[in-house]
Parts: sequence; C-alpha cells; structure tokens
Amino acid sequence: MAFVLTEEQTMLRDMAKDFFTEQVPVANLRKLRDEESADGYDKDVWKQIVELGFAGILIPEEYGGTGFGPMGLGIVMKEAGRTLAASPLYSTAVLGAGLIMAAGSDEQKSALLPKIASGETLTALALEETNHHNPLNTAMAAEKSGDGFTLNGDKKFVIDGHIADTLIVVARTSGAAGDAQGLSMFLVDAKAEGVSVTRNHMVDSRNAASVSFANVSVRAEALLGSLGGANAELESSLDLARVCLAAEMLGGAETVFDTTLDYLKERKQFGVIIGTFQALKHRAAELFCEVEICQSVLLDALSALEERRNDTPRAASLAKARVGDALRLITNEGVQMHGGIGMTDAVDMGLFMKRARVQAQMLGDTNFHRTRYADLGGY
Amino acid sequence: MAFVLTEEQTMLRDMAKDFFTEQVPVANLRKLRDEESADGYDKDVWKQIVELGFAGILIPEEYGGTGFGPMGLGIVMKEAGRTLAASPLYSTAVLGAGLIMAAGSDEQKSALLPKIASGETLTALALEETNHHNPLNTAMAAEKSGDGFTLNGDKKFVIDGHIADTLIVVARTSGAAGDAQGLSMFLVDAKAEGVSVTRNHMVDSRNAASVSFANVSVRAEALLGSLGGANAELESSLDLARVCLAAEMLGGAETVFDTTLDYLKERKQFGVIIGTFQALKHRAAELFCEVEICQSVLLDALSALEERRNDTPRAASLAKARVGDALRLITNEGVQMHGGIGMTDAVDMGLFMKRARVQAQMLGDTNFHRTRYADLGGY
Amino acid sequence: MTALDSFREETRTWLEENCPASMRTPMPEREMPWGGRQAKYPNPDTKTWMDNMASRGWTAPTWPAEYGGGGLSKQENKVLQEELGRIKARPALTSFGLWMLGPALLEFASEEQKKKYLGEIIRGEIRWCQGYSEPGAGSDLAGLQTKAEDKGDHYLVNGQKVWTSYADQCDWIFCLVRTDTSVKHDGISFLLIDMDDAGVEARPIKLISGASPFCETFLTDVKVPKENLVGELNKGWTIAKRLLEHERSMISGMGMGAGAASMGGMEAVAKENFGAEGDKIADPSIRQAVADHKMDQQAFGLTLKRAEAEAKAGQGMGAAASMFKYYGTEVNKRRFELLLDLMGTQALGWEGEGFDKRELAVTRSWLRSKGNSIEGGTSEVQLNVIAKRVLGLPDA
Amino acid sequence: MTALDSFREETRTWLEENCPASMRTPMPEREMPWGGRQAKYPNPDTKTWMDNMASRGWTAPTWPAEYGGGGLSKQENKVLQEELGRIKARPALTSFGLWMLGPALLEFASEEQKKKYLGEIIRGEIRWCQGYSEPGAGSDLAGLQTKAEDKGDHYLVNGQKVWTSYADQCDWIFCLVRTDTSVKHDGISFLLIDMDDAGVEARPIKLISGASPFCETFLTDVKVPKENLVGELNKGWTIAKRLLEHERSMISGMGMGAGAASMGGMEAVAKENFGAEGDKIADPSIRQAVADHKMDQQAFGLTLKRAEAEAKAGQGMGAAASMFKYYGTEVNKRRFELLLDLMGTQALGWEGEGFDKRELAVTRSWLRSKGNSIEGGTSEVQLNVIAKRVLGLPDA
Repeated sequence: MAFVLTEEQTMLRDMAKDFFTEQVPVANLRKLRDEESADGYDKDVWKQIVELGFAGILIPEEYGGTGFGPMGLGIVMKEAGRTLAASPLYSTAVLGAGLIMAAGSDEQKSALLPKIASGETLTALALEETNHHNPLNTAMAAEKSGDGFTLNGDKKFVIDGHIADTLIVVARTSGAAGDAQGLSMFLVDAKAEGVSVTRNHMVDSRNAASVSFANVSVRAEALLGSLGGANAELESSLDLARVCLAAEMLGGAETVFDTTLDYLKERKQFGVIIGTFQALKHRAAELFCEVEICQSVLLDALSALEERRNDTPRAASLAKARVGDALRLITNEGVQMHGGIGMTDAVDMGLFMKRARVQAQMLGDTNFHRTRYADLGGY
Repeated sequence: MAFVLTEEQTMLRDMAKDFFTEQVPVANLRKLRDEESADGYDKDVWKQIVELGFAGILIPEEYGGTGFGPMGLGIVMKEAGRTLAASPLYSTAVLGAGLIMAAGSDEQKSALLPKIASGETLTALALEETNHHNPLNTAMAAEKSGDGFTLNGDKKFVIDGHIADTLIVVARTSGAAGDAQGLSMFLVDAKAEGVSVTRNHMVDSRNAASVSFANVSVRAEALLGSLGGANAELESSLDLARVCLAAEMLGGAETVFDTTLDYLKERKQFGVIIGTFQALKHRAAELFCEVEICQSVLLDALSALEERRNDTPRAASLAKARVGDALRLITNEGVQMHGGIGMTDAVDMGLFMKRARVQAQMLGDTNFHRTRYADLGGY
Repeated sequence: MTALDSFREETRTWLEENCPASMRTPMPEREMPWGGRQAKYPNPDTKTWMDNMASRGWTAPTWPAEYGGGGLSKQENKVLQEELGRIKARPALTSFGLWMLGPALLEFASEEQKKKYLGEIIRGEIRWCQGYSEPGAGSDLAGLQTKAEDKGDHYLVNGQKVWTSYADQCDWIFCLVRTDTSVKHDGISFLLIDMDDAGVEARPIKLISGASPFCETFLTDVKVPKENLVGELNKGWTIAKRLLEHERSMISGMGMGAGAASMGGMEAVAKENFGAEGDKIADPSIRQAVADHKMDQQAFGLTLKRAEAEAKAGQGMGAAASMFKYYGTEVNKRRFELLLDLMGTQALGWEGEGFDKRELAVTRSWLRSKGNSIEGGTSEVQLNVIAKRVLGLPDA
Repeated sequence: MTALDSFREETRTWLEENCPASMRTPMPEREMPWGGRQAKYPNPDTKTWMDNMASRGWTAPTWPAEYGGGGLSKQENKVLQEELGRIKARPALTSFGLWMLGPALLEFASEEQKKKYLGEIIRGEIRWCQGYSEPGAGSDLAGLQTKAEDKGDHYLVNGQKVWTSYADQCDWIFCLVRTDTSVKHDGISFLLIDMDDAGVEARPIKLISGASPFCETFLTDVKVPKENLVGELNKGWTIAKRLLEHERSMISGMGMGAGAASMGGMEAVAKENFGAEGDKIADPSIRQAVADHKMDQQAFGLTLKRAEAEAKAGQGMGAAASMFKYYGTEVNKRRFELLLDLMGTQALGWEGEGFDKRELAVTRSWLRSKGNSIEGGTSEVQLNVIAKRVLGLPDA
C-alpha cells in the first residue's frame, strides 16, 4: 500500500500545486461566476491543463496520454480541489477517460482517447435521474430499433453536460428500475437530433445540466461495453471517480482548514488573537485530526485503484463517505470560526461550503456509501 | 401544560429532596453493595419512604394512597435519582401501582393497592425476554387449563424480581411473538410452585432477577386486565414508568452535572482552576443546555400523563430518548472532566455512569423510542 | 358584558372596516411593510392598513397613548392579537424601530426624544437601522472604535459600522459610539444619527446566500446635534446590553419551523425522496435521522414555552436568552443540513431552470442559517456567557 | 542460502526445542509473564519459556548483547517475530521494564546502570512500575511535588505518587522527583527506587471497573543512593517526555480490535440482537451505526499504517503520537458504547449468574475504556499539544 508518494508522484503534486495556485486560484471561479461565463470554465486554463498532460493522465501513452494512473489523477484532482478550479477534468479526464478505458472497444478507444488526451473532445456522463445517486434505479429506456437503439428519457445533474461533445448515456435495454442487469451505456453526440441540453445554475457556480432524449437514434457502434451488462463496468469507473472526487474534496478541506488556521492566528478580539482561546484551539486540533485521517483513507483508496485490489469498492466508499463527513464539518467550522466575515461573499469560505454540498451529492452521499460499505462488508 | 410547579408540588419536591439527600445519600447504595445486601435495598429506608406517602403517591386516597398523581410521582423519582436511592419505588409504586390502577378489577385494586401504599406488598413486572425491550415480542405462554391458566417460560431483567411478593407477568394467551393481540397479564405469587427466581448482579448494584415459570398454575382471578388485550393497558402503564424513569435519570444527570461543575471550580492544574479553561467552560455550558432542555421535556411528559393527553405516548418516548441521550453525554463528560479520580470507585461518577446504562435499557433505549416517536408521528 | 368583551366587539368591527381584504392574505416578502422615507408600496393597501392601524396607535399597541401608542393593557393587547389572527391580518408595520429602538427609548430617552421619535416609529415614517458592530468589534462589541468628539453644540462622528441591517434603505441609525477612549465599557454612548446627514454612506455587503440585507456604514466627519444623545454620556453600554438581549431572543426564535415547512414538512420531503412504506419513511435510517431532529426541535420548542411560563410565574431560567440563542440557532443549522441531505440534488440550485421557487429558497435559507450562530453574539460568546453568568465558572 | 535464511532456520529449530507446548496456546490473563520477585507461575512452563528466551537475550531481541539483549538486527528481529507468530508463541515476558524503562536507560543511563538494570529486566528478575503522576499533578505532570533532598550520599525522598501500575506487585519504581523547587520543568530528576526500601508503601486504588491495576504509592523519608539517579540532576523532564511519547502510542494502540472481537465482531453481535436478513443486519439504522463505527476504525487503522510508512520513509507526520492517543482512545470509547447498545441487557452484568464470561468482560472493558482518554495525558492535553506544536496556535 502506497502511503508515501514516490519521487515522481511528489514532482507531479508540486507541479499541480504550483499550477493551480498560480494559474487557477479561487479568483478564477469568481470571475467565471461574476462574468456569467456561458461555458462555466476557462478555455485558456483548460488548454494549459491539457498541455501539462492532466487531461490524459489516466490514458496510456499509446493513446496519447501520460499513463500516470489513478494515483496521479488523484494527486492532480486534490490540487484542483484546493483552489476550486473549474475545468472539465472530472467529466472528461476522470469519468470520460475512465469509462472508455474500462468498457470501450479498441475502435472506441482509438477514436476517443487521443481526443480526450489532447483536450479536443469533452465528455459528460448522463446517469442521474432522481435527486439521489443510485445507478440501479436507472429507468431511461434504450430500445432496439434496426441495428441501433432509440433513446428516450430525462437525465439530470449531468456534470459539464452543456459543454460536452460526447455524452455517455446510461440507459436500460432490459429489466426494470432496481435491476442490476439490463443497464447499457451509449456514446451519444451532444448535437444529435432529439437531444436537448439545459444548463442548470448550481449553488457552487460549477457546471451541471439537464438533458432530455426524445427518440434519439444511435447506431449499434454507439454501445459502450456490453449490452445489458454495463453495471460492472460502470461501477468500477464510478469508484475511480468517487475516489478522485474524494481527492478534490480533501483538497478543499485542506484549503478551508489552512485558511481558518491563518485567520485564528491573525484575528483579534477582546485585545487578543482569537487563536489563543482554548475552545477554538481544541476544535482546530480536532479538524486537524480529521484532515489527517482523511489523508490515510484517500491514499489507501488511490492505492487500491492503482493496485486493482479486490477491496477497491469498499475503499472507495470509505473515502467518499469519510472525506464527505470531514468536509462538511470543516466547511461549517470554517464559516463559524471566521464569524461575520465568513458569511460574506468577500472571503472564500462560502464558496468552499457550497462546493462541498454539491460534491457530497455527486456519485452518492455519505448515507449511500455507508450503506454500500456495509453491503460490501457482508453485514 | 404545567411547566411551573404548584405550591403543593414545590413542597413535595423540597420534602423529597431533603429526605433523599439526608437519609438516602449515595453512601446508602455503596453500603448495600459493599455489604452484599441480600435484599439490595434498605428496609428502614423503605419504611421511611412509605411513611412519607411515596409508596402510595399514585394511589387514590380511597385505597390508602396520597393521590398526588403522575406529576408528584415524577417529582419524587427525580429526587431519588439524584442520590441513586435504591428502593422498590420503581417496581412497586410506579409499575405495580400503575398497572393495577390501569388494568385491575375492583377486587384486585382493593386487595393490592392498600398493601402497596402501606409498603406491605412489593411487586415486580416480569416482562422482558430478550436483550432489548420489546413488549410485542413476548413469547412466554399462558395456556387455559380448567378455569385458570398454566404459565411456562423465562423472564429476565425483572427489576426487584427477587424481593417481590407479587409478580405481574406478561404472557401470551394467543397469537405469536410480534402480535399486538394475545397478550395478557397475570398476578402471580412469587412463592407459587414452579416459580424460580435468580437474582442477577448488575453493573449498577441495583436489583434485577431472572424468573422461570415451570407449569405454574394460576386461577382465573389472577388475570389482570382483559384476556389477550393487555397491550393497551400495559403500554399506558409503561409510558408512566418511562416518564418516571426519565425523571430518575434526569435527577442523576443533575447530580453529575452539579458535582462536575463543583470539581471544575476547585481542581487546580498548571497553577490555575481548571474551570478557567475555555474548552471545559464551553463543554460545561453545553451540558447545562442539555439539562435545561431535558427539564422541559420531562415536565411536558409528566403534564401529559397528569392531563391524560392524547399525545402522552409520544411525549413519553421523547422524554425517555432525549433524557437518555443527555444522560449518556453528561455521565461520560463527568468522568472525563474529573480525570483520573473520576475513574476511581472513591468518587461517585462511575456509579452514576453504571446506573445510566442500566436505565438506558429499561423499558426501551433511545433507538427504540426514536423509532416509536416516528411511528406515533405517522412517518 | 365585561369591558374586555366590549373591547373585543369594538375591535372586531373596526378591523372589519379598516383592514383591506388584500391585507388578509399571505404576505410576499416584497410587500413587507418596513415604512420609512424610501418605502415603496407595490400594493397600496399596505400603506392604507399601516395608516389605519397607526391612527389608533395599534402598530405599537402597548406603548403609552401620550406618545401615539395604543395604550392597551396586556389583556386588551391579547384580544387585539387574537382578533388580528382571526382574520389572518398581515402585520401593519415591521420595523426595527418598533422591535428594538422604541423599547429602549421608552426606558432611557428624555421626554423630548420620546415625543419626537416614538411617533415617527409608530406611524412608520422613519425606518431605523442599528449601528453596533464594527470590523474590529464583532464578538468583542465593546471594543468599538467609532469616535464621537465633543465639539460644543455637536458631536463629530468618525468611524465605520458593519452588519447594519438594510442601512441603504433606512433613514436613521441608532449607534454605539466611543465618547471616552480611556476606558472600555464606560466610554460608550448611544447616539441617533440622521442618515441624510453629510458624511454618512451605506454600502451593501454581499453575503454567501447572494442577498445583501446588511451594509457597511461609513461615518466621516458627521455632525450630530447633542440632543441626539440618548441616556447619559458614556452610559450607552447599559442600553446596548438591553437591546442585545432582545436581539438574541429574536434570533433564537428562528429555530422554529421555517424551511422544511415550505416543502410540506421534513417527513414529506423524506418520503418523497426515499419512498414510503404505508405512512412510514421507507428508509429506516433516514427515518431515525428525521425523528432525531424532530425530537430536538420539539424539545427546544417546549423549552421556549417553559421559559415563557416561568417568566409569567416570576421565575427566571437564568441567562435564558443566551441558551436559546445558542441552542436555537444550532438546531436551526442542523435542520437545514438535514433538509439538504434529504432533498439531494434538488437543494443544490442557485437560480434559473431545473429548480422550483421553494427549492431555491431552501438553498438560500440553508446558507443564511449559517449566520444565525454568528449574528447577535456568536455561539461561542453565548457559551462564554452561560459559563460565566449561570455556571459561575471563573475567568482565566 | 542468505545469512537471514540460515538465521531463520536456526531460530525455527531452537524455538521448536525451547518453546513448551502450553506456551503455544492462547494466554489467560492470570498466566501473563510479568516476572519479578513476587511472580507466581500457575503454569510452570511460563517460567521455563521466559528463562529460555532470556538466555538468548530474546526477551529484548534488539537490545545490545553486551547488556544481555539479543543484539539482533531489525531484519533478524523481524524473522524472530515471524517465527514466534508462526507457532503462536505467547510473549515470554511482559514488562514495563522492557517497554518503557529499558529504552530510556539505553539512551540516558550510565554504563554501570545499564549493566546492572538491563540484565535484570531482560531476565524478568525485577518488575518495574512508573512513578509519574501525583494527586495534584495529573495533566500538569511537571507540577509534581515529590521532593528528593540532597543528603550527601543519598537523596531523602518524600511525597506521594498515584496511578502507579501494579505497584503492589512490583519490585522497583522509576520516579520523577523534584530536586529543585525554584523552577518547574528544570527542577525534575529521574530516580530509581527499590520498593523494599523503608518508607515505600503501595495501596491499590479501586477503579470503577472493579479492578485495581493502579496504586497510590507513598514515599516517606525514603533514602535513595545517589547512584540511582539516571541522567543529569534536574534533567529528568527530558527522559520523562521521551517515555510519555512511548506511553501515548501504546495506549492509542488500544483503539484497535479488542472488545467486540471476543463477541465474534460487532456485526455478529448486531445480527444476534437485531436479527439478520440474508447476511445483512436486519435493522438498517443499527446497520448504519455499525458501518459508521467500522469506517472510523478502519480509517484510524489506515492512519496508523500510514504513520509507520512515513516513519520508514523518514517523513514525520508531526505530533503523530498526540493525534493517535486522542483519536484512538476516542474511537475505542465509542466502540464500547456501541457494543453496549447492541448487547442491551446482556452487557449490564457485574458478576454471577445470567451473564457469560465474555459478556462480563465487555462490561468491565467498557468501564476500563473510559480511562484511555485520561491516562497517559488526557484527550484535552493531546488537543493542547496538537494546537500548540503542530498548528502553532499561540498561548494566551
């Protein structure tokens, strides 16, 4: 188990840290928000991300990627989380690349992976249909028609849905909502007839969309992975994405913790630095423990992915749930310890808190993953 | 709703407080424990309790009681809880008197209530069969035989079981474990043939017993309440007992809180009173809020009983659960804030903590009552 | 017929005639009757209703009639409130002048001040805001630095206030100012300032909820006539403390009901999102979470009622305001966290398509709730107060 | 064959011959090999096994051979431990001398002291206890008052120690004593005292768990030869700190596994008490509580492993010991609280009929667990240390 970064990984982390801190600070997200950016991300930033090789970090060199693997991806996502960097990394480099690598045919890989690595193609996963993540509850129908399929249904909370070129759509080719069997994935051109995309304006000022499919025809080659057996392929990619999300979340938690600690050392009330108050000291020490515990859980989950361990799903659920709990506590404490100024848009506490609640719902909240952890533990 | 004690109730409280503080301090329980008292209570103390009218506090004057009602009983139980007073009050004055008043025939009332009020007869409720309170799960059988019944089965956690003269036994005359219908109650002489009582030595040094019934014959007159319909009568009496338990528990919480607060004001470390440490101050203030919140919940539940309100079951579950949560927190904090000395048998913290965990399991723990609260709330 | 009965009858008749029909409907936020010089009345009935009530002094029913108040006894006021409730009348006037400044003036102001200011408040002519906190004086309110220098016939005021509610829409501000820099609490005075005066500027603060209910208020060489001093010079802290108690109980009241109610209740939200089995929430762990919260909420509600009953009985609960402020706001924050959990992605919208109004309001209210444990004295300050005042724990 | 391989082979053969069969079975508490002058050996094999291991210095495998230790390299010791594990051998010697005093002596003691004391420890001849805390010096350990006065050739020691583990069964005590009253930390010395000396008395303290593993130890005019001073005069605090770190990590290790394991695991207890549906705990809210706890426990276990890996890589986690002590003991306390909830009335026994041994042990362990967050530095002290040392938060 790799609890200590290798020299190569340390270099990657330092590079990512420098890049996001300097090129994509929180001010970047504020700008996108305040200027009401239609894309919701900065194309120049994305270009730089691609140039650094982050878009293809999961993709083998043969397809134009850098092949750094899950650990490398997690390292980059954590640094992106530290500055709330808005970019298609999650939707494209994590979910898109992950799903195509896990389930794609050679043709699909050759067609898409190089374009993902080069930043040309953006993808989005159209999965959710209800307010709470639950892949098995997918009801959207994909019916056989000719040698292709016809898709009908509505998807929501599609991250980066309105900027994606290619949608990866999870639909049901047999069975009913709740069945593990019968799920299939399709690669759908976002501009195909019958696809309509509506951007949703989220509390975290990041991208999400609702997507409707009205008699959308796709060819047989659009099928990604096996017919009716997408659940396994989907789950393994979702676990990758859950751990990367946990990494992004922990990055956010670190920034909030660091910022709050700085504030405790600088803010004066009653003639003294408020960091001298023991009640705040103890709470800060508890938050420190939370961050440290989460580092371990995250590194273990990334190692599990890297080493393709059997307990990867459990490690992923542990990471998403445990980091989720910590992040909620830390963002709440961050605002409270900042006092009035923490309630203003002028400081970043609120932005991290808003992002945290969206991240909490992405790919399953703590409740979902606690239940899954028990399921996988056999009790 | 009576959130403020009447003059009469205030006098009762002051009388009870003086009595338990002076005549039945925690040292009384220590003595019973250390001298390995076979009875587990002090007969002289019980005599005084009877003389004060507490044994018959629920019982109308026509049956020799003082008729102070549930509010009066709760007031006394709370003061008893403040000193961990060991006596048959709960088993006899609360459960015994309560059940006979709720379900007894005129003959049964005339026969038993005066003897309870006069302290001559002690009763015990033989209800529990599993590790967790759940009346509906009663499986013990009472079969019709002749014009009487034959009882077979095992009961556990029978409070005061080994000192009781009369056992109130809950058994099934029809249906299966889990059914609301089919439960009946019987008055059984503790010395009847086939009844064997084993005292259990509990962590709180208070009385509990296991009772086995092997072909115990009782006459038709032994039936307490309706045949097969005991559930309703039982539940209303259990709610009375739950609230009285909550009162006893809150009394304990108050003592632990007060004692800990005194310790914070007196113990020195690092050259200062530890009560000057802000982290401890804040925790103490939080415990104070818990105690205050519980006072309200308890008074409301006692009022509900007093006024025979429809929402009494819900108020009872709220009281048992909410006070239970608070008591757990307060006893844990009491030990922790006392530091090493809190871990020794020399101070009382441990005794209150042990008692708290037994009280938690009596008549349903927080989990049970939270579920019941939701059931009764219709969600 | 008792006097109270005839008062009820007379009141009922008067209300029937004087409360416009549209004032008996639920009030949208934009129609709130704040009054003041800048007031806009999207519904003109709002103004009519305010004026009608003010004409009888019933916007401040228990204030003395000599200052324009209703002069009602407690019993009469109870009847009035019952009758207003019966016809579901909207409040005729909502105002910090009524809730906060007025009671302070009644207790501490001179006869001239009462005559002048109370009437304006009662009639909704002047909208007031509160100038207490400063950037460097939050929890440590008495550390305030805004200076008022004695210039003979006036004070020259310089400084900056923050968290002044709706200052950009207000006419006057009641301020704590420093009139003696050599001492802390005993160098503070209570001053009334016309915001039209030269040197007063209010800038809205954007909150994380997107709203801007508060301002920074800059005071630069503002000349304030000496007669605007309330109470004695350097005795302003006494008035401030009284007002703070009042503010705390106002905020702790936020702990009850709002938020989930608009969504049909926490249980309904849980059933909608996690299914129902019979009338039960299908997911038992969600069900327990809901029950746990509702227990806390009920327990807190009962404690508020108990405090009321004890107050009536002349018993004090002791530092009750601090406890309510602390517990109420913490319960409120937990409620919104739970509500967000239950609503899932539907509680994550900011604006626009995909979310209905109620959902968007929950998200904003969740963000807003975070401020409850900060404003009006942080939770930490309340715990300090309880530890010191109630528990008698010593200072370091 | 490498040198390590042949070491393994040789070790395996030696163990086969020298580890009695009864020493390869689970160890009841009464057969724990504490050694010392008062040792009783209900199973004589215990003594044989101890002597055999001590003859090779393997009771202290990595201590230098010159003092009687095994003189093994890290790799060799790893092999030895693996081979011991393979045959499920019991520990040959459990002792505070081995765990705590020995390492301190190796670092701070004189050559003569090492020669004398280390051998006795290795052979299990002397059982040591620790004399640190005093009634008035718990969290504030350096506030200790037990005085050692310089009387020429000896120190005259007077004072009272508390929380001395098994002092009534020990032979010697290592003590912190005050040799300078004018300063705090720099007036403390580290002294070794023979408990057979006149003036030493140990009285067991009864704990809430019913056990008495600790004593109060009274020191009255005890004459301690000057050669029993370890390290420099007034520099005992340095040694104390080193030992405390060690103690903290020992106690935080308690956070793992015990308690529920004896009952077949938390899941099994939950299923037994709340039923199972398929392989799932039937009550979903209990199931979530169990999962929640197991997550915390796994997260803590992973953090211990990470610290180990980082230490190997020469990276420090920073005040790791304080964090582990705090978090580990808190998790442990939560585990027992949950276990009690799950077991219901079966976890409420004290002794006698109605409860089996495992159940009674859980109850006692639950009570014992409450001390984990107090002994070896309270949770509050650990949080102070983290705040100060790691986070750099200033003192008041």
